[in-house]
Amino acid sequence: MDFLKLLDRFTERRTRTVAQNASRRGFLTGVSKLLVAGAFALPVLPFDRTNSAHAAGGHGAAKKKAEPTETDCDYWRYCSVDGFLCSCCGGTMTTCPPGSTPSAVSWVGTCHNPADGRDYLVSYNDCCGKTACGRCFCNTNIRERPGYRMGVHNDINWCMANQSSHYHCTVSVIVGLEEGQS
Amino acid sequence: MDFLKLLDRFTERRTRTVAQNASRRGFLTGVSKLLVAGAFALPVLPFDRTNSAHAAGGHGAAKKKAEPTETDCDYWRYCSVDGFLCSCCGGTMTTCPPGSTPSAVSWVGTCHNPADGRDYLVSYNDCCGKTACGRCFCNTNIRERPGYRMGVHNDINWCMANQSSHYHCTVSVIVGLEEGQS
Amino acid sequence: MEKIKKRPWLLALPLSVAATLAFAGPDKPEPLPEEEIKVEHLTPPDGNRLYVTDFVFNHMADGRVHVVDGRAARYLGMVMSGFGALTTVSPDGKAIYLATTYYPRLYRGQRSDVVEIHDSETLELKAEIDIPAKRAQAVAYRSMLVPSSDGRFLYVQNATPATSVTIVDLHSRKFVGEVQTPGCWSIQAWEKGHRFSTICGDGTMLTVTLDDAGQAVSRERSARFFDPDKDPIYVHPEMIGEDRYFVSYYGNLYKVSLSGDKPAFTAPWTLLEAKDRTQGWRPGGMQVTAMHRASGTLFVNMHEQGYEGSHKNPSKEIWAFDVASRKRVARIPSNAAVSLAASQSDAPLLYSLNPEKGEIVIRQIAKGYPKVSTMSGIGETSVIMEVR
Amino acid sequence: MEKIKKRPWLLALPLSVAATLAFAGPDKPEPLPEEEIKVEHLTPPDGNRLYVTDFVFNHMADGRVHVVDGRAARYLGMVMSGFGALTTVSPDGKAIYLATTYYPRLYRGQRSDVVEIHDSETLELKAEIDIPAKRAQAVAYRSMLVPSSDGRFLYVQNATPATSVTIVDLHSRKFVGEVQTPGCWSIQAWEKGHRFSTICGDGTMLTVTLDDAGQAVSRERSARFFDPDKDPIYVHPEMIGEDRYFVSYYGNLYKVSLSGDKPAFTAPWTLLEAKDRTQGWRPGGMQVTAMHRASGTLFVNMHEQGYEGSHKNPSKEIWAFDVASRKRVARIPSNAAVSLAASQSDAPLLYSLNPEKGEIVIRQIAKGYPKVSTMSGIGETSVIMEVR
Repeated sequence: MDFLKLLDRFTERRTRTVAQNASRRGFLTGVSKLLVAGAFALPVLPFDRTNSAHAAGGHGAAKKKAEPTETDCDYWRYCSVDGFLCSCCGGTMTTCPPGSTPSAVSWVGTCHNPADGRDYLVSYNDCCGKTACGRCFCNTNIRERPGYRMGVHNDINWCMANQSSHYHCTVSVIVGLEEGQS
Repeated sequence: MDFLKLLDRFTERRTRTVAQNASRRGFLTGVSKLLVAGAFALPVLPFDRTNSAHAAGGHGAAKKKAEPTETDCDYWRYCSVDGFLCSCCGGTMTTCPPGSTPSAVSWVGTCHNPADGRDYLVSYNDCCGKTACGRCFCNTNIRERPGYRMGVHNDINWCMANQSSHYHCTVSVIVGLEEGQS
Repeated sequence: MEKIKKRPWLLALPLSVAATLAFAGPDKPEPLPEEEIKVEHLTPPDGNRLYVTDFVFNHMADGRVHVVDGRAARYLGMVMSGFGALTTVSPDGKAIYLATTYYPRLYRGQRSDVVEIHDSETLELKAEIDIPAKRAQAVAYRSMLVPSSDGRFLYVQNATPATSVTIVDLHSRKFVGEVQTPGCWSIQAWEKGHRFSTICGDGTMLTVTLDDAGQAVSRERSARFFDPDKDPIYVHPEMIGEDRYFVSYYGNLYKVSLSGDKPAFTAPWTLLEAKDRTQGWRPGGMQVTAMHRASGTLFVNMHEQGYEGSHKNPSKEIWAFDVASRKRVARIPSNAAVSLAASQSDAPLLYSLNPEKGEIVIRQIAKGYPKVSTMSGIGETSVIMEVR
Repeated sequence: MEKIKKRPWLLALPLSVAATLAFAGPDKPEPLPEEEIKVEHLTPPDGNRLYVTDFVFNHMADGRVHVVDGRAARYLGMVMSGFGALTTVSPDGKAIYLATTYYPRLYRGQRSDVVEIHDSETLELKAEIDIPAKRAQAVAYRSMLVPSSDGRFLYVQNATPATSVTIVDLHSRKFVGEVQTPGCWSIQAWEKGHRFSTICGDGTMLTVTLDDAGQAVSRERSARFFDPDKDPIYVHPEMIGEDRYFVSYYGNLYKVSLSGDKPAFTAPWTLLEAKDRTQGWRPGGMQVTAMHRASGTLFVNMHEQGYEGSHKNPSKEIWAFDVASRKRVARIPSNAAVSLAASQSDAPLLYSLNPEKGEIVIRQIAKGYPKVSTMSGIGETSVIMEVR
């Protein structure tokens, strides 16, 4: 069986190398062009972004349709988030709620900021280690793709690599400008 | 400390004896007179019996207000049930859903059967070992009392003595006629 | 807040370079900077930190305690509490205690009961203490899990369904003993010493005194102070110093002083006037009363047209009583609340919880009890609140 | 059904004596007899046993598989499935398989991943098999947890997020191996032999052949058969014999024959007519298709005015296609379903699931697709169905 083991190892190494290369410029370009979708999303509904946040018990439930805030699903940087907004769970757009842990892996989206007209790369990290927050569920699948494009797949739990893989909520963190933006 | 241990043991034994005696005719009379309340009930709502069952997803949701059936909260023998009706969970009034286990301990209620005009003693056993069924929540607190009257207390899980104490649903089993009935 | 390194999967390029290269045109603001993920810490509790116990009936395996800023009406986070947990908060507000049950396979395997200590600023677990697998899986009434007033011991209500109390030493973080309390229920801790009383089914109190090692050194049965058949009392206590107040199903208030050698009982007085009685007003709910201690104001969750079985019904009004004069001082509209809590801070607040909506109405404890705010969606079957 | 002894607590008196003493008056029927508690067993599955996977997003720790009698529209019970489980049913319908994750303290401690085998008549756990703690915590699509057609092996999709497949031997009930499948996703088991294919991000298929010990003996990459950038396919397969059908986001049907030496690909054909395209009709949902094999009828969950990101939207209509003639044969109104399933029995039924309501509409697979019944409240976020 030595041959087969060797074959397996070879295939694995070769593919890994491809993946690593792909993960540099080339892959990212792909990702950023594709835009990206959300967390363990299971986006079962035709989504009305604002309503779903309110239905889930966001504390801004009385708000009128003014500027979206960080607890509204249509806030600009949530363009590809799928899951519970940490902003409604005791965190913010960029902070995990107390006692939870940012995910070790994440996916990225590209969102347009209407305030400055720029497209930003946004890292969607899940906050992990507590069970589901259950507040402000937001959902979109723009350029979401099946798991053979794992970096843009959202039918999976992105707390998967954490010591506790329980999913609590999702943050949306600016990691840079989209390529070609200034 | 021997004296104290002795004292403790004595107190305990004496009280146990009382409890055992009480559990015979005398206690049962008390219980049956008191009528009884439900499972791990946490009866937080002003209960509309029919509505709560339907809201919880009983499959008889389309039914009119005819004779109550075994999936309706106002079926006669559910007079003191508090929890999920096993009849909506894959069991019946007297059977636990597949794979669950009847509770080792239970409480009794006294219910009036309009069909024969008699009052029956009904044992409310929880079915245990699966997590909450979540269907057909029914709730009443008639003659429910705090835990110093444990036999008629319902703010507690009656799967407590089972190997798996997880509460799934509640059955309602006739164990005899109320004293003085024929 | 701790800084956390981001590791977007498959994202390894030097983004900061891209950001550096970007520059603002004459009519454009600077681009937004790269951000870091952090984890929130809470500020120390300010007297209006609200802890809301949600046993999540439809998914009882996944209970939680919601932490809320009552003054700002802001959701702060949660502590996972497992299956049908007993919960409380330390007197100084620094720790959240809970007694819960785990199975290695969620719903199967060997039952493990533990006491957990969670930090109320980080909402992280600080300690886990094994206890006998017999703690009551019950509504987390204030008298089910009770620290001694000096913070040394934690008393845990047991039910198998035979009743006893587990003693946990919070200093050594160990289970140290169990006291049998057959036929009795609830833990009413004394202000002084390591002593608690429990309410018994014959209308008496059993008082247990512990030594410094947490072992029972005496057990004394009181005289009968209420008639459980004719006027059952709720086990939820209100506390002013050494005095404990219990309201009964039929609207009488019982005062017990846990001081000196043994409990001292005051004859109960009625909360109801003749007209109230005619209209069938009664106490109802889960956490049926709240107390503002400085003013001696007792709040009672009241509904009308009461009947046998309505003692847990939500309220139509919240009645305020001056405990000293025994006079009703206000009738406050209710949000169909089942539970009440009051803060003791400089500008105290009254909290009323409607579990069906997860709604908490917040009012000033002041003339007219003006409404400050309403929060909703605080849990699914939240029934108990504590304030620190 | 087993008989169970009742033990009402504190109830030890001879009730049967009381019952014996009771007698019916001239105008009274006999009193109802004393009853016994039993536990239900199910009858063997009849081809319309429906298994509905509910991942319970708000309380993911407490997922479940609901078991439903599709013909009688009756709820039969549930199997607990833990956290984000992968689920499937054995080809003969006798076992429910799931791959799930446990922590000894619900949400903390050491992660344990296991495969569980539950009996579909008793709904009891029959076996638990340890697997590496890397199984995908993902939507339980049909291609995530797949038995070999002879029932010997169970293939489990892994993601860390690097992808691989765990091989479980169902005979010895042991984990026997892991196959790396980097860049590829889903498990498409072959009818013959111990072989599966997986769909790769470059539009190819990787086919892995196992030996009798469950070890990979060959790995072959196919030619490119679809363009993931231009026409991504769903990984949910429909199966007729050795043929697999995959629908794409833009309404094309791909047929792959998993037979002979390697996958054989048929050029895709469109489900859409020009007018459909103008109206923006597209497939959408989770379990986006169903197949009635005997008639070769493919059901597709369709919505109009599709847009980038609408590929999981619920359907407005369910379209039926004759696979042989490639013709649409019916447009059936939908209950805003996201998932479809079809039974293969003598009087086959079409099931469409609306997860928001937990509603399953049941129709005859017959001319006009008449509605047979509607069930509601089947779970909270149920998204996947299987029928046996």
